[in-house]
Amino acid sequence: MARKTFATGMLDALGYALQTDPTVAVLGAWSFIRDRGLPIEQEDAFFDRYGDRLIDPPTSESVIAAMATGAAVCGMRPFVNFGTSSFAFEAWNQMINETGNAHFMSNGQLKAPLVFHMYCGIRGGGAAQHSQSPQSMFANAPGLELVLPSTAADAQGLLRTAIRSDNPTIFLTHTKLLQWMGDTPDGDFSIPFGKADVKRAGRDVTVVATSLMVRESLAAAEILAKEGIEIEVVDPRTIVPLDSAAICASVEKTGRLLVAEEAVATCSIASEIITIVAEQSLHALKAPPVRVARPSAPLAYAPTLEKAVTPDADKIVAAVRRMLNK
Amino acid sequence: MARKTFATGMLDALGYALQTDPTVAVLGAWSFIRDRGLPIEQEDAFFDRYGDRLIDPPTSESVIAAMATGAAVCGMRPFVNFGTSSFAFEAWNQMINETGNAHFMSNGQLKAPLVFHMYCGIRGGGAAQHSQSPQSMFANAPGLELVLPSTAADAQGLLRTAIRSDNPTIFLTHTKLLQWMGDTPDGDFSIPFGKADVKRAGRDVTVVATSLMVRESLAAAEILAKEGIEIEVVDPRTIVPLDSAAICASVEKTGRLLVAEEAVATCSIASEIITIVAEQSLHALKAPPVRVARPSAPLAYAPTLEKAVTPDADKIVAAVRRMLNK
Amino acid sequence: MSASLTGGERLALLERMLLMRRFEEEVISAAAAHKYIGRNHLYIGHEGVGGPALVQLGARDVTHSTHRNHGHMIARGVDPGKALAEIMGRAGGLCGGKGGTWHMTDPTRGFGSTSAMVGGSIGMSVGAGFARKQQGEGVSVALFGDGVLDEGISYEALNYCSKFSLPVLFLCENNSQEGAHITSMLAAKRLTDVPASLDIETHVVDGADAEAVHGCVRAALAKIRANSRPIFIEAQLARWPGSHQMRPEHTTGVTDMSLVWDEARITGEHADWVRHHDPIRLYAAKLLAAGAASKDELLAIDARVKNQMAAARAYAEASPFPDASAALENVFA
Amino acid sequence: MSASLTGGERLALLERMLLMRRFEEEVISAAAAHKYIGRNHLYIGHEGVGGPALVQLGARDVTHSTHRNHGHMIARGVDPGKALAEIMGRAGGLCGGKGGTWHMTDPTRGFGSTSAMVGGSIGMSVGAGFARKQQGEGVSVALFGDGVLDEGISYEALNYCSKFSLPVLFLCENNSQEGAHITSMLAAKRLTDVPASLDIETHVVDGADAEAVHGCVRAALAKIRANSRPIFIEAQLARWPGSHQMRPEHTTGVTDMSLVWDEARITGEHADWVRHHDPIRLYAAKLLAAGAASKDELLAIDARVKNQMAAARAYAEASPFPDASAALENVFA
Ligand SMILES: Cc1ncc(C[n+]2csc(CCOP(=O)(O)OP(=O)(O)O)c2C)c(N)n1
Ligand SMILES: Cc1ncc(C[n+]2csc(CCOP(=O)(O)OP(=O)(O)O)c2C)c(N)n1
Ligand SMILES: [Mg+2]
Ligand SMILES: [Mg+2]
Repeated sequence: MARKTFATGMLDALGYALQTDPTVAVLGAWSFIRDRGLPIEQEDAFFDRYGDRLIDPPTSESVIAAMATGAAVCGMRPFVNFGTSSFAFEAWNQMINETGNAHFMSNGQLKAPLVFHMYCGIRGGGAAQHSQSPQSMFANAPGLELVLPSTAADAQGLLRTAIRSDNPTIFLTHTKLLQWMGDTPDGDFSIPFGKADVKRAGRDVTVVATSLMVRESLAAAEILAKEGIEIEVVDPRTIVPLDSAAICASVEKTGRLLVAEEAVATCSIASEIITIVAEQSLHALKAPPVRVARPSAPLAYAPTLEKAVTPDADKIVAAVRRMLNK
Repeated sequence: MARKTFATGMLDALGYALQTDPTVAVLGAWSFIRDRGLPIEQEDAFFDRYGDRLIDPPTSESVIAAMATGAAVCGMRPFVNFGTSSFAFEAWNQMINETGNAHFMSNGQLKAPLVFHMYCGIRGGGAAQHSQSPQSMFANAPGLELVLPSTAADAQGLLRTAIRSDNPTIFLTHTKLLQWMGDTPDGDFSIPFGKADVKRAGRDVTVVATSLMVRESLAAAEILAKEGIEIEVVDPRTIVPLDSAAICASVEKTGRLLVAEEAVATCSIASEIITIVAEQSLHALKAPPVRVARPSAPLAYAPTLEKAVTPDADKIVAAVRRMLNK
Repeated sequence: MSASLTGGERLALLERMLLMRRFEEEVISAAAAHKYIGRNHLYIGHEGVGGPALVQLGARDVTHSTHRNHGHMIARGVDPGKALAEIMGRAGGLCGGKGGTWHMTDPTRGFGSTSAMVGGSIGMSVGAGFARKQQGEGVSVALFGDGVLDEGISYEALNYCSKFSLPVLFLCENNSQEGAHITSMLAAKRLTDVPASLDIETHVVDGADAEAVHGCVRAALAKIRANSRPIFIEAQLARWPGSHQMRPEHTTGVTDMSLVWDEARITGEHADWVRHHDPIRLYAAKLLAAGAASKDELLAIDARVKNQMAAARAYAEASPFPDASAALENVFA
Repeated sequence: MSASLTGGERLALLERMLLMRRFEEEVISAAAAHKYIGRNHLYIGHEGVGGPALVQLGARDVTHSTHRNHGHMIARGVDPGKALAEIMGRAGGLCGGKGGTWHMTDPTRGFGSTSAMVGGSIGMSVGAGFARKQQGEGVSVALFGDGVLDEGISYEALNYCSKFSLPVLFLCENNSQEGAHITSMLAAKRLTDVPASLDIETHVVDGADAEAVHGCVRAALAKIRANSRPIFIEAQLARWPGSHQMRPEHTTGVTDMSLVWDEARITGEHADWVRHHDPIRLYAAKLLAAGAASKDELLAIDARVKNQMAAARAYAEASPFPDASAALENVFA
């Protein structure tokens, strides 16, 4: 076991991939490695070691995504870091129409093994354009795996799987998670896609939480536990593929479902999870399911406005209490 | 009452707007007017009359969307026709990050009164890239009104409202609806946003259907009626704003909900509608809600493959029968 | 005449170009017989570009194409039966009927993903160039129309390749030279001004002159292989009068080899195109005039091509539509 | 010296530029005092571009700006108190605290939507040009950095304006000339080769020379108003050593007017920038040398500006944070 930050976990996975696989190359290296709170020696060592495959392209997201796709089809395994996730909107056509479709349209002849990494979420003062969380849009597009890690271990183990996957994978890091410490297994390890992780067991309410909301849900669980309420925190970890069986199993046990997601609620992963439970486990629901998510409004800059709409432990606690009429 | 096609309904609304408002200008006129099954005289007359405000821009979707936004903020009311909806992915950043945010970020100082029109849906042989339906992604983005008309009258009346709206409006036309005939009120008329329309009343199952699926649901209703099953076909018409009250009211009456949407099911409008009903009317649900929608896969070209995944009247009929255990 | 082609190579090139043409004629005929949905962008009139350019590529070279891709596939030696079957949406098609006309690909012939989005594939060519440079062998060829230069990604692609010195040949088939339907709206005085402004070597070549294209591409490929810098070639084409239709009709008639030696019989509305712009007739006439081919040789070539296409058509028609179960396969690897 | 500016105008221009500078100094000081989240891109060193360019605009003229927008706002006469309050996320800010540093706007001063996306606003400038052309009066000014030319939309925007002859001034503040942090990766030999390739008139001007910029922009605006063709101006700037930090520090020290006449006192790590590239010091020194301003006049101007900024800071600090209820207002009109 090693204790490290989420950022270090990701860097370790990327470093391992670069070390063991000469087809791995990084586009957008600087903003993945620098300014992420890593020790400067660690940053420098990384550039020294793999510098020839760490590329910083022009601010041309569209061709970056296209290029990664073309290179992947030709035998490379590009890891693209777009930086802030809204920058990826510039590359939307390439990701949705080209990357996600390439394998299917070719009847499986082509493969696009690449990772599109980006920073999502409400970061504090990011305002409307730098606080986007595009995960629900990505989940709506066929052909793209979608990973939302929440801990250092998950970040490292899932990134290993993402780089090794023969499919294009969207990998979303919430900026506020970068410095979160966690225990990770030693050495190289990986975590399979499509396996939810019960981050805390409980009997009263199933809280399905993604990304940063896992941390908030665990904080909520502590508070609620003092009131005798035990929530079960289920972290799907990957949205595509989604472990709906684990989610339904938990709801079948608790009879109550809350989905905690920081992103905009409308047509979201939260909507999808609630729908799947309604379709498959309606009989188990003792109370209406609940979303703790952002209302559909652009994010404002001022701290008071930002806080007003940011889902957090307090809002989860309040929603759980309401669900249990407490 | 006049009987006309959906395409003519839209053209009449656009013509009225051009005639009565000098700030209206069309970007992408050709593919909105030509090749849409209109009588050639009608097409020509349109160009003769409004030619100076009918613009055909370069194939540069990104700057087209940006330009429309800039022009709208400066007092114009652009109507942009992107053609096939997937072309709009090229303009994603502009639409999501700029157009949808402009009013909010400026604290209401700026307005972007424009319409982004595009053709969506499975058109027959369009394959993966020309059969996209981006409505769920748009619905996930704040600040954009979203219209999905299903009849000639709705197309005309809602387009009038869209052009007059002070907000940016996404207006999605399913290509297969273009030639669908319908009765429309005479003269200028408009239909407010956020008012669902019960296209057929029924007692057994609420079928919420969007766009082309309204037509398919009505066809399904005919078949089911012969079996003594009366479905209620609710057409939300606009997704943003959404008339969730009307949807819940119908479900409270029927106790059963099916959502028919041609688009990919994951994180979709169908998921959202089911979620809203689960949140607000769970007690009324006598059976699990059901989606008749596309599974998450790119669309294939071959007719057999296309048909296999295209939601239609038969699939709605089968799903309703299953819901009622018949 | 190009010194670089042997007599045999010249005949082989003509035969390949004729196969590209007869392939499209079969596409038209299949559409007319309602064998498939029938929406297509045909390559007729472009054979003098794709033919000579693509027959030169090697096994490690990669191409990316667009909606107007049929000819590119045939030029690179893809099986015409499988290509036709794909256009007809059959299980025996190149992509099992999943891709269709717009998304045909054949990685065994160096094809990457084919896009129907204007500007959809030019950026992927950059990635192919990047990969091949890393791997130490092969070049990437971006095939695209003039309309693609309307899209910002083309500019980004050119800039990237120039900045990072990637081995990419940008081959633009500019068919907005003559005719009513113009597919690009560039403010540049010359289309090549755009790549030139990004420090890319550019050439303009007559797209109706197969050997001129051959020579221009040969020199460019040699240079790219030697120094890994991108090169941009604009092949100028008079638009084929039938190329605007999405549901193809053969506006200029089925290609008649006898018009090669019997020019007087060229008549009708589109006589000008046949006389001055049909790259196949022009090339055959050139070979004939130079004594590089006889009438009989030309007719023999044509007979072979027709046989090949008859077999291809038979293969495609015999191929079943794919089973519904395939609709959800190959979403993920 | 520019013949076009009267003595009074020159002093007014200097005062405006100094206000732009002192505004940013206040931003730094507020950040240091943790008055707000403190992520900013400052306009220090660019005053010689935005100042003289924007003071010339009329009421019907429209500008679109980027993440480096503070100076543009002040140059166009936006209230500095409201601008500072916006940066500090206060209810009394230009956008009620909703936009913040990156999305400040003031339509009463001709500002359209301000984007923090590289390439986010240049396309909106095209639309403003389109609107003003339709409306018969006014021009559009696109303000952007060299990095924006990396994005394909810039190319599309230039092409569109050239093709449709829209009245747009593209004013590029190229701060990748000197210094460690380069913000663009263009393969073009000269940045202006790109617009030139799209048949747009281009000019290069020294961005540290306020009057040179004034003259260049004046001539361009006159021409654009007369014939509705776009013009592209590249203002070349040595990057201010502090401009890389997202959480600003005043690397070059608070502006000291005495360095205008007392050059010997310019010392320290960034003396080169202060001596050769600080547009305010350079302009003040020029006016002093030409006898257009005395030391006392310069000090009086500075005193006025400092007073103005003190009042602005007081206003901003006194302004409350917006009420939570505002978070869901103004989503739709
Ligand atoms: C992104 C996008 N926008 C618009 C279209 C519609 N479209 C199809 S073909 C075409 C013209 C393409 O011109 P060019 O690239 O020159 O090819 P050509 O058909 O002339 O060979 C257009 C605009 C598209 N397919 N993709
Ligand atoms: C679409 C997008 N990609 C990347 C970024 C990250 N980014 C912020 S500022 C910047 C550099 C911009 O350079 P330039 O336009 O020259 O402006 P400068 O900061 O030099 O004044 C980048 C890449 C962004 N904001 N938007
Ligand atoms: Mg063309
Ligand atoms: Mg710069």
